[in-house]
Amino acid sequence: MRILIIGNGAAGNQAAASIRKYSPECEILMFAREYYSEYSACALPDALAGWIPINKTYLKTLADYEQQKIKTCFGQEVENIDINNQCLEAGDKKYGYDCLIIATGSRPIIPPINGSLLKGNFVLKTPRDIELIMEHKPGRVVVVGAGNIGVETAGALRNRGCDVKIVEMQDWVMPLLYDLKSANRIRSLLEKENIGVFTGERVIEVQGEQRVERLRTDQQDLECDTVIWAAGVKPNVELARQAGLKIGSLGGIEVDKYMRCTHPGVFACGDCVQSLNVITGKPSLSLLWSSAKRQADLAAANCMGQSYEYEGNCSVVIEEIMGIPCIAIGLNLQGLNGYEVEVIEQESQDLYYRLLAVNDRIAGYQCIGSLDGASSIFTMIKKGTSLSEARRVLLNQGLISTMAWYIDSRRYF
Amino acid sequence: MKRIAVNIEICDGCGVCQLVCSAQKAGQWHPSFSRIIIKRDEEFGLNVPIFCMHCSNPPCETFCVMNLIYKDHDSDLTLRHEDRCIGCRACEIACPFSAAIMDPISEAVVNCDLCGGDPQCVKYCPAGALAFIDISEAADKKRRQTAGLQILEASRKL
Amino acid sequence: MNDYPGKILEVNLSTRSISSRKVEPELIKKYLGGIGLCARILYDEIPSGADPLGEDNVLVFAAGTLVGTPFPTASRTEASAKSPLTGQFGTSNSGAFFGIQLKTAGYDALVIKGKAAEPAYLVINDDEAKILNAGFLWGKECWETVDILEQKHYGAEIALIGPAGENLVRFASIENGRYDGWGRTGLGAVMGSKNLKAVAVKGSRGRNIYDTAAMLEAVKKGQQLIKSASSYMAFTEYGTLNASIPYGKFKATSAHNFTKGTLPDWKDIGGRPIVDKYGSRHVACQSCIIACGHWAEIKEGKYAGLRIKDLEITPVMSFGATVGLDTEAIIKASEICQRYGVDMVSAGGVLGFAIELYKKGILTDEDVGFELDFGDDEAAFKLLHQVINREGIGNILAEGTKRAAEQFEQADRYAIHVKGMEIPFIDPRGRWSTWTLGMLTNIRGGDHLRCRNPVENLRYNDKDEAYMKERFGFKKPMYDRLDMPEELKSKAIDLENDTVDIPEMSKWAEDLINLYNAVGICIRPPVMEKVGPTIIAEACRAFIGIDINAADLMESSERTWNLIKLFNLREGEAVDASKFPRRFYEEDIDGNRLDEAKIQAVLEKYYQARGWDRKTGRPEANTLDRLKLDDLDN
Amino acid sequence: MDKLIFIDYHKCVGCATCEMVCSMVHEDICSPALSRIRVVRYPTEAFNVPITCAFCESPPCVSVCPSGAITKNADSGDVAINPALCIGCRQCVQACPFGHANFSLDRGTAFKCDLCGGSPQCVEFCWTEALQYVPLDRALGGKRDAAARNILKSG
Repeated sequence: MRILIIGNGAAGNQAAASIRKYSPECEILMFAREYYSEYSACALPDALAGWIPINKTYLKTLADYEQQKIKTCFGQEVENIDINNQCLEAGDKKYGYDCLIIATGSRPIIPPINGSLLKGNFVLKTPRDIELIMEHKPGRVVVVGAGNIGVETAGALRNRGCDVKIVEMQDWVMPLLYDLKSANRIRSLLEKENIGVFTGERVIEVQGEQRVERLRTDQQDLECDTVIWAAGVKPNVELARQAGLKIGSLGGIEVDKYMRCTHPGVFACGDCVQSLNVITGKPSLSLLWSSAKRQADLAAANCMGQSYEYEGNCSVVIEEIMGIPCIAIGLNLQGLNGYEVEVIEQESQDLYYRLLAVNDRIAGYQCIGSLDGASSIFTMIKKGTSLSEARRVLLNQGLISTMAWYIDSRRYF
Repeated sequence: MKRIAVNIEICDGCGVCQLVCSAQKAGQWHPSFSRIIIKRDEEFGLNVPIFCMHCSNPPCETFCVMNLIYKDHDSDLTLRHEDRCIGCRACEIACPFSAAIMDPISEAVVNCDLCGGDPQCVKYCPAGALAFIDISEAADKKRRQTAGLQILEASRKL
Repeated sequence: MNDYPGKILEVNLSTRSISSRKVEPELIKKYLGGIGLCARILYDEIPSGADPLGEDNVLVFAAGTLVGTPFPTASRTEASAKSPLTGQFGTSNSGAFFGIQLKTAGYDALVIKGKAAEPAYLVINDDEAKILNAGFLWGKECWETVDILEQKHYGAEIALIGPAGENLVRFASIENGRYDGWGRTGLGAVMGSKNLKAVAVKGSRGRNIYDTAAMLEAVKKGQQLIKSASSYMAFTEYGTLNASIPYGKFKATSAHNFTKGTLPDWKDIGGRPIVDKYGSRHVACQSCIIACGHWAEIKEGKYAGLRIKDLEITPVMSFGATVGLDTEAIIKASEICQRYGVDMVSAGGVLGFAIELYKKGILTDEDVGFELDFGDDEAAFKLLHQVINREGIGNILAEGTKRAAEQFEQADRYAIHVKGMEIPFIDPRGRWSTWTLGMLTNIRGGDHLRCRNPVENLRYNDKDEAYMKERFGFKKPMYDRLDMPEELKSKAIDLENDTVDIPEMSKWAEDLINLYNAVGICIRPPVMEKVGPTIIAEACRAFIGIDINAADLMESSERTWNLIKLFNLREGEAVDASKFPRRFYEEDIDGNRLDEAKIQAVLEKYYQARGWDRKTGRPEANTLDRLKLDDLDN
Repeated sequence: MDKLIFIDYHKCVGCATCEMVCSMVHEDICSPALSRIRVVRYPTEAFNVPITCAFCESPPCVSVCPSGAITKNADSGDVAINPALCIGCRQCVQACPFGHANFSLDRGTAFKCDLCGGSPQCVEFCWTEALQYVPLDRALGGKRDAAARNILKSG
């Protein structure tokens, strides 16, 4: 059996490792545009901050691929997939396959505005980006986008001693993860760290002669020498589209619950697909490391003959700002738009949490100040536990004694 | 395959296991350094020691952004390359039992490794609530000593 | 995918070394498993002339081929060693759950060699095997030992010896858990001589099935066959006790050490009423669909509170007829035998022998120290305990009737044994049949379990056909259904005259039972009647995936039988050893005695059927050739 | 559930044919440890207790399962394990009050009775009628009959 994997990210590598669990022998070929071995995108902010050396962000060496018996075709762009004849073309060669796993990932969005190509514009996607940023010697930085990457990048550069500002188009920081109240807590934490936070401002252009000098928003001009774009990412679906595979409404490759594309023998996983949300059951883009790995596991299992269904994605994002842990799990009010949401919240000096429930089912959780009980809540959200079921267990001595993992969540119910 | 089993009826929550574990693993006598955690439910006066279940398909492995959690082929334990940990704590949240804990000294997240086959918490548990036994044996015992026995006793009364 | 055959675990107690080796598939094809494996291992590994109670003796436990499957009654494990009682091939077969644990731990056989320096016991847990100190168990009775070991080694099945085995009583048994055992030929003494108190086995794996659908089919077929047997209902209800009624009627029981034919109250003590009175539940061995075991409870009287799994014909007759005890005392006697680990048949035989000696004045009050009489339970138990502990006269009786008889003048004629092993409850003077000839030709001595006409009809005791033939007594459909090669069937059974040729049927029956003992199924009559080599071959093919047919199986079984015969000859079996005690030729029961010359004629024909030389007792060269037994070192 | 595996403990003789058949049907292997139905033997009581899934109304295994791998189908009443979701934490094994939920070390997933898709083979091969796959009212009816006969006998 011959399996081709396009992409060398979390999904591609996890798929390869997972296939090895089923079959130590089958042939695995991995194609990637870049010449890197696998790295951890999530560790990049830590490297940018200087907490860990850049080389620690690499998860594998080329020897590791060999040891796992994965043939690598790195630095080679796949030009075309011929799904009808089960083969792909790369570098003037054709490669036939029994199964194809597309894990092409995503790329950061840089809006087509004036000045976005000037020297001093950066993204944070690969270890190389860190080197480029550090070579540029940033002093005054504006981070565009206050998503989790934006916030982490801002914190990392602040740690390097830079003067950092964040510009966010929406009305509060991390708008896809937190609601206003919890976001405000995070905002004040950022501000305590001397990071300027400007929300509800749209970037109009980047100004400068040779290099970035200023960033103009619809409200003000921000003097800076560096702009880091963290305004979201976009699935890489061009190859799939060209091959005739269906692309979904959100711009990701459409897959069924077995991670199969719209053509037999072709699977896709990771940032490039759109998958169902575990809570709403609606299509969504889950651009998370854990989702990519889970999807890759299933794609691998299913291409090895299992029929394992994907349960759906569920977001969980943890940040530590000024030493304070912040966590958002599942959906926030914006994500639950259209549903009647029950909110359970509590606020104190050091702690704020809110639990969102829809139709009795726990759907979202945000907490600033502590991670206690978060894992129980995360488990319940993924599992689809209802508030009443959680209470039933917590109120029954016999049940709770064998289901100790509920105990940490007691305070929420 | 041997694992730690808890008899919840017996555990009185004294925390000796935590002290022993922290001393063994972190060189400090402090419950918060322990890889075994006692969850206390005050409502019912329950004390439930929790530790890594060494799941076969561990969610922490999926969540680890550094791919440093692995299943050891021989022992079937869930182990870590602790030196590579960046302390993001994703595994802590992924673990339903929150059995992964942040070691405050190395700043790496760690889990129980059964002390290489001789778990010290079991050795020093004063109440005898912890046992290190074969998992299939534990299941057999339970079948015999709870379910089956109840039926047997009911039938005796007939 | 198949992982059959499994491994042989070899434990040397002298060197404390434990090793395992894969069984060669060829060996399984040739000898199947169970007794076949035992025979080959014993033949190869016991040096000629070895002392049965010495370091050189080898004790083998081998689970049958089909053990570990749901094939009906596939539960049985053969245990073999050179017998301290007969000096020849000692072997015994037991069911319950030991075999399945051994099989699921990955072993087809367990071989125990050498002698431990101190009391030891063996623990096997899948791949892990350990020799542990048994000092704390030595001297303890079996039930207590089982309790302790079950606590220590949860879920394990335990083969163990009681004080009788420790004291090297020559008819000590190996107990299989609390209530079952490898009773005959004194294997318990072999274990005792090795200082091995117990073997605890626990397996957690299983055996892959070569063809699951075919296996399920074979299991279903096997179940239906057994259920359709004419004796099935009677057996699920009353177990082996069914035999007590006809044999009582034929005056063919061992009453008062074979002096009476039957006791006046045999109907009350020996019959099926005992089940109605004391039996409360049925208990089955692994995969059994008969469940002949009965759980007995005595609610009042001297032995009130006694609860035991038993009520089998062997102890009932052994103690009820030979010693003349009443029902409750029989149950008590079974308990003593189980707790202290002695063979019930031999124990009953030895007690009966001693009581008769006492009554004849050969044993005196001085020898014994108390009065003995048939039917006196307290005296009998006192004596039994003396035997177990080798105290006083018990020390002589613990050697078995044959050896004990040598110690007293004129005692020989009261010692009821064949080749040194005490005869069970059937008196051939009362009923001569394939079954009773089997006691003579048996490779382990005076025993009824290695030969029995698969279609024996207990309604008839036709003396006109005596010696060479017995009554068939069934209609043609039974004849047609009988799973036997046509040629042999017409040779062995004469439908016109309604007779069975005893020597021919003997050979077939011995081979058939030997096959059961090799594949690990039970010899209860409903199985014997219906489960022939054809269905067994079907099950073997589905389970193991080897190409084997009914004829191959029977040949393999015959090969084992011949190999055991060769073993016995090597260990000095006399040519004329196949003879009944003198009493059977010289004393009448109900006007019957045996005619030695006629029996010799039957034996002559049996030897012909076997392809053995009557003069030397040896299998003839062409027999060995045909059976491919030419690879033995000799 | 319209039908259930009804167990008459007094009829069970402990032959464990059901265990063997179950592991054979589901795993192509004869191993009591891999059987869904298990027989607990009390040899000193001559009492045998076959234990299989009770298909509880609110199953503890479903509550305890942290990955949502065990679900109860509200319509059919079936309680099933989805191996794709099972993380192999063995919480269900600990939570099941009957010790029914079982765990395969080889596969690393839990497993339980699936009624063989509607024709349970343990029942098929049980010769004592200790196991019966019957509608609830029939099982209870049989029990009532037996009780009535007892009263009749003693009366």
